Amino acid sequence: MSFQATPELEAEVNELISHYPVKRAASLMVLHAIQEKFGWISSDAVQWTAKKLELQPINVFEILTFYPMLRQEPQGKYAIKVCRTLSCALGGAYELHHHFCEKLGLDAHKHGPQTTKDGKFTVEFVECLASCGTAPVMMVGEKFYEGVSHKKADEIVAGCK
Amino acid sequence: MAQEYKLILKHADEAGYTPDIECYLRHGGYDTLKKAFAFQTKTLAEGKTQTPQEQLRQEVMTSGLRGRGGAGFSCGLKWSFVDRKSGKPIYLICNADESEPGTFKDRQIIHKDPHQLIEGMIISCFANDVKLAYIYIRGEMPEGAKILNAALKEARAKGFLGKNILGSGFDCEIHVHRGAGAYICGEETGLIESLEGKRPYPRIKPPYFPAVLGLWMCPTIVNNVETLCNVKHIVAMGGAEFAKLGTPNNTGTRIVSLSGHVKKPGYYEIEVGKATLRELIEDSKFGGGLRDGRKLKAIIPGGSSSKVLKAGEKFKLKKKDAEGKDILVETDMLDLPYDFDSLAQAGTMSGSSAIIVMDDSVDIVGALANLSEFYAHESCGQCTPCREGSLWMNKTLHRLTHGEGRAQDADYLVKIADNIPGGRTICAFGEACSWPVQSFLAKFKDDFVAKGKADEERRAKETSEPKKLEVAHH
Amino acid sequence: MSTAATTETKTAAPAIEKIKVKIDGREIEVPRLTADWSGKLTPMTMIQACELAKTDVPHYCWHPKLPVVGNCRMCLVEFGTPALGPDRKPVINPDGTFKIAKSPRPAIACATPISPGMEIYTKTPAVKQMREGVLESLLINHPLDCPICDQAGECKLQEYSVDYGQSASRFVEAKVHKPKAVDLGPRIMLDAERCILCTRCIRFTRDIAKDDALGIINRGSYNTIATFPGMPFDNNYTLNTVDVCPVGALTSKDFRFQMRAWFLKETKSVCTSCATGCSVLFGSREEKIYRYTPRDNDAVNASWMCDAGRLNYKWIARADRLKDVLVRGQKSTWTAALNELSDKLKKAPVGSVAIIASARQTNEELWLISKLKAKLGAISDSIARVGDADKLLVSADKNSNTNGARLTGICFTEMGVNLQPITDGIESGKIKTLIVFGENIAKHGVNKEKLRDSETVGEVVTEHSLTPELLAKLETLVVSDIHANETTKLAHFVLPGATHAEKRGSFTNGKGRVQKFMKAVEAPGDARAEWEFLHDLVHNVTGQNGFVTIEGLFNQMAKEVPAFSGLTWQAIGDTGVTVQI
Amino acid sequence: MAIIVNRKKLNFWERLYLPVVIGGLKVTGRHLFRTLFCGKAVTMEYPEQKWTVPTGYRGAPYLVKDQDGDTKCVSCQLCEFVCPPKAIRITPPGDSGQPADRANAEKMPLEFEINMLRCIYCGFCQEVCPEEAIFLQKDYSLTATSRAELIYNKEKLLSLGGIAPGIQKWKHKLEEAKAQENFSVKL
Repeated sequence: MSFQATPELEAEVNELISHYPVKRAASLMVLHAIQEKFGWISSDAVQWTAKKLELQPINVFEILTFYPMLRQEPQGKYAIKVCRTLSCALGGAYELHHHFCEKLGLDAHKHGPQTTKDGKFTVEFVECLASCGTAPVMMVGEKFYEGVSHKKADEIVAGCK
Repeated sequence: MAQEYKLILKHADEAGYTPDIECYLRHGGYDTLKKAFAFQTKTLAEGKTQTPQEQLRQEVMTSGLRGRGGAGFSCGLKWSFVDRKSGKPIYLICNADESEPGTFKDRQIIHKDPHQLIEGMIISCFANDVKLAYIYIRGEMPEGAKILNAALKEARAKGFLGKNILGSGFDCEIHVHRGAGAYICGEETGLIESLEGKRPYPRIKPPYFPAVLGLWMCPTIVNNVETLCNVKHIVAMGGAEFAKLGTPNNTGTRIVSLSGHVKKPGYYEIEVGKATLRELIEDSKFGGGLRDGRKLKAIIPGGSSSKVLKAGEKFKLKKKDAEGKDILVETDMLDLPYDFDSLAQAGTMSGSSAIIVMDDSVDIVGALANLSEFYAHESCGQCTPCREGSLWMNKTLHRLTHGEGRAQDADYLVKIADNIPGGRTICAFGEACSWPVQSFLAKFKDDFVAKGKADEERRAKETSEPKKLEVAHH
Repeated sequence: MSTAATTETKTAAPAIEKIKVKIDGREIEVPRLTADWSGKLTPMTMIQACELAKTDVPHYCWHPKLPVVGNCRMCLVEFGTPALGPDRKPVINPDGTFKIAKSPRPAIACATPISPGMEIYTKTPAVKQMREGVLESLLINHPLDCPICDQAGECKLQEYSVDYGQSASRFVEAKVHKPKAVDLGPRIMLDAERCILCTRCIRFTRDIAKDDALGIINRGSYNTIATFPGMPFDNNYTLNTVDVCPVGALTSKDFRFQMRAWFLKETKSVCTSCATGCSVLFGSREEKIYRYTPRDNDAVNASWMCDAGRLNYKWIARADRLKDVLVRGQKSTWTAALNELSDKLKKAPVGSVAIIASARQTNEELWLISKLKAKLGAISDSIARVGDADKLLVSADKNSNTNGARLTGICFTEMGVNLQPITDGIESGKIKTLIVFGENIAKHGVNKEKLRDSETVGEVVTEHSLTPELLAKLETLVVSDIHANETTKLAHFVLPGATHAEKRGSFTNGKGRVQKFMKAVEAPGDARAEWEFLHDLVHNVTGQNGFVTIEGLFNQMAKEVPAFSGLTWQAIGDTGVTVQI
Repeated sequence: MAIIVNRKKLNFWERLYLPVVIGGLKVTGRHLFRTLFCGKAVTMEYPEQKWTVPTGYRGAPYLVKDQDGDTKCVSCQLCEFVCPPKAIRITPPGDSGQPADRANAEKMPLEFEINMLRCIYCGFCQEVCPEEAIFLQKDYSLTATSRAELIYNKEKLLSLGGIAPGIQKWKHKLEEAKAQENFSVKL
């Protein structure tokens, strides 16, 4: 299915482009906008973006593949990101990640984002989320959770409807 | 006795303080901007005239403010390098890509007091004739980006941003640009490339110094969030007054991010150099000491890339004696004053002022393996030594932590790490990824050798070769 | 030397200041500014200064014709600059030299500009160690599959490993594996594991070919060169990326697994696919050409050539090459055929002979034909070929020596004006003998209409005006060609010629650049270089004795043709000389 | 510059030669005696009897296969390059030519010929081979009724060469790559 930009997205992208004297600069923000609407960035979306910014698709593809936050595949409704870097690791991030994987039936040793079979959750063990003082920390979508105990983790999962 | 000294976070943590503009205005917000606009051209003794902009820049120079991002470079000097004769527009970028593991100070400012940053930015823009500025915020802070966008909207509505700000005739616009999860975007030229919509590959210097050939090949200033907030306070209190805070050459205050094995992890704003590491970790006003029954093993004093300090290490610190002569005083690592210069003398750095404390429960090999995985994941892959070396170190450490180590791996790791830093790479990431390995191995070599030996002995019993383990990234 | 043949056009460029630098203790004076990849004057870099000093600085990502990125880190050198005293002036040693402050950090020679008094050290232990380190890093994830890699033998990884590398690898981990044998486009194959990510290919296609088709995807050690999925890399310059690739990551499908590079004999030559005349190297082994590669020539093609021209060599070895001298369909010998032909021509009345030469013949051959023409009072012309041009190298004129044909007087500024008179002459019976070189007039006709080039841009047949029936009216039809065709079938005399790969000679390109080319392979059978038999023919018919060597022939031509005056075969050199056209 | 080698001056007995000749005849006599009376022959009835070839003997070079029965040669042509009498002739596969019969090694010779009349059994081909695909084996008496028959082609060389187990580096590489499939780049 080819990518269809909604009028709202089109308007948002036009607004973003107006922030920069050079169109290309908007590419990262445009990709964010697309991901926000669709959850991921398809090949067609890349081509749409490139056309919009007067670029070659490879220019957009280059940055899409660079940034781990940008998704090339659909992800679960709830994207759980658990921080794994040192301070959180000292605070029990590995155990927390393990806990999530176990709870959601995923492989804790597998790398990269994993989505549950029902497509509800995507769990990813990510690098520093910059809140090391309240380790371990995690995000669900855009929501941030600090000092996550296993109990709190269970509540968070339960809260995802 | 060391005290918290709240300058930037003065109001942020007060009960009832909200990030909206009304609250900010109630606390004297944007008064400093008005003060900056009120500067008049003045004639100096030699008959030269000094524009308000030049005076503002002079104040920042006088204040001795050093960049809070990590390198600790003088902000006034950085501004003085800007090519103002090129005729090209000058850009200012606020580096809010706070990605150094252990650091979470900018998050507090952005979430709790965004207008302070915006005011600091507008003043800095005014001082440098910048008409267009960006806040590059890391992608993992979507809330921060929303708060900033809302704050910018409010500021615009109140006439602090946009055309002819407060009737001064000065136009300025600020936009928020979001990253998407790349540590390398914290490097200023990498950030510029990312903002231009390219892969964030740091640029070669020479010739691409941001002050001359920065964003879209125009002169560009890149400053950290905390640095730009400080500009506001410098203008408010005067550069000379600001310079009285802290210690000579280490002026002002710093927000220290304290994490790891302390009772009270968190952020604490102190006058630079007015507290020692011991105070920060043990004092009840700060970290409150280690968990009960635990002993200190190591401290990473300035964000994950700074060199580790081992408990009990002693350093020769240069001090002035009663007669003002330089003398060397033997100082325990915990008694190092937390400032730029003392830590530099101890062979490490205060970096982004993030202290990670590790007690004796920590497996030091595992801790380094954790860090090396971060660096292997974050290397942009532009320069050969860092691209290949960061992953190589990670693979070796992965082996060591998964029972496939060798006794020789300790030396092996140092040799790999030695191939990366020291100007062999375009940006400082090469140093950042090899310093932890070099310092951990220099200070905890025995732990690594013991681990490797144990693995060797176990395998000898099983008579098997070391397995090749795959390491991969998210 | 005389006036007509000018070398480079000398404009009064402002004199560039010279500065002194020391390279490994040897002082050398170099210009402060030099042309960068785009031709703009920029401060000279260390690597350029080292090149002038003949000091080898190994490098992967740096290429003189591409923008500088400084990512391979192979060219790291140590350096020092004159130390400045408190007065910001250089400190002078007691012996009058500058006191040098050695930089604590190394610098990449490819991007660091030189400054007066700078000292560059390329042989220190630290530099040696850095090179070893970079090479080791490049090799840890390299597949080390030299035995199957087409680049083996001309691979910079191999060369520098021998020159600067360590003998053993310390790497015991598993390598990073990336896609192999990736079909990047119709002519290019990628092996991502061999790639060292120097980005030369990306810069070439973005900045030179202006087709931003390649990029790097993923991150860190997993970085991979790629096109956007589903978008083939197929511009007309893709094969240049194979040339600039210092390793075997990008390989040419045409050359893939055909022959090992070390077997190839390299012959300096010129591409004949259009009037640009790119300088090329033929790679041949045992009378078979395996590839063309561009040869550096800043006056013509810089370091590049188009894919169409590069792959346009297979006709040389085609099976239908003419191998025998034929007289009225019967196999003959050169001596017999030339004697008979000479006798005929000697007796031919003035005005009864017409010559259609090819603007793909060499200057020397065209000049010999012009001598015949003068003696016989013949009418002559040549046939124009046109195709599409681009902005980089491809010319619309598909004849390799249009200017040669003009300068030697075979045709006029507007090529083809004499074709109608020739047709009319045959029709009326005035012209009894037609000599044709390398043009299939029976098929294409000799219309004034420009001929769309059939070999490079597809077969386009113009309207016939020289039908086989008309040609049958001729008393004598002499045809010299390379392949058998409709015209050779009608000819009374078929003289098998040689391709440019099988002889020496020179062409004058569209901009008046006279370039010589060398012989790479032997002509098949009895086929002979045209200049050789033309020389005999001219001797027999006119009595003039020229030169039996190509050098002598060229030098004689230079004396007689005003445009070439002052030139000698020797003086043209490998890159040619521009003449007034 | 000429070098003058001074010959040893022979004494009378040496100049006679007889003692040496007699010494030689003694050996002959001894062997004759042993052959006739002790049944210990120093010669053998070739070709009915065959000599036991010692290890390390350099006979004719043949191509070998690996333990999976796959061709080891990848057509790198180093042996062709190094061969002093130019006895080896390899036809590379070309892009659309024959793919290798084992995974991951993209290349295998289309044709591989050794002219056994030219071969001097020097062993350079074996030494230079990066794939351990060609070995000098024990055949020393190659006979044929025409010259053409002594130009051995790939098929013949492989059938004569047999199996030589080895590290199988291409297979190993493929296995290593497969283990990383989860993380390999997406194109």
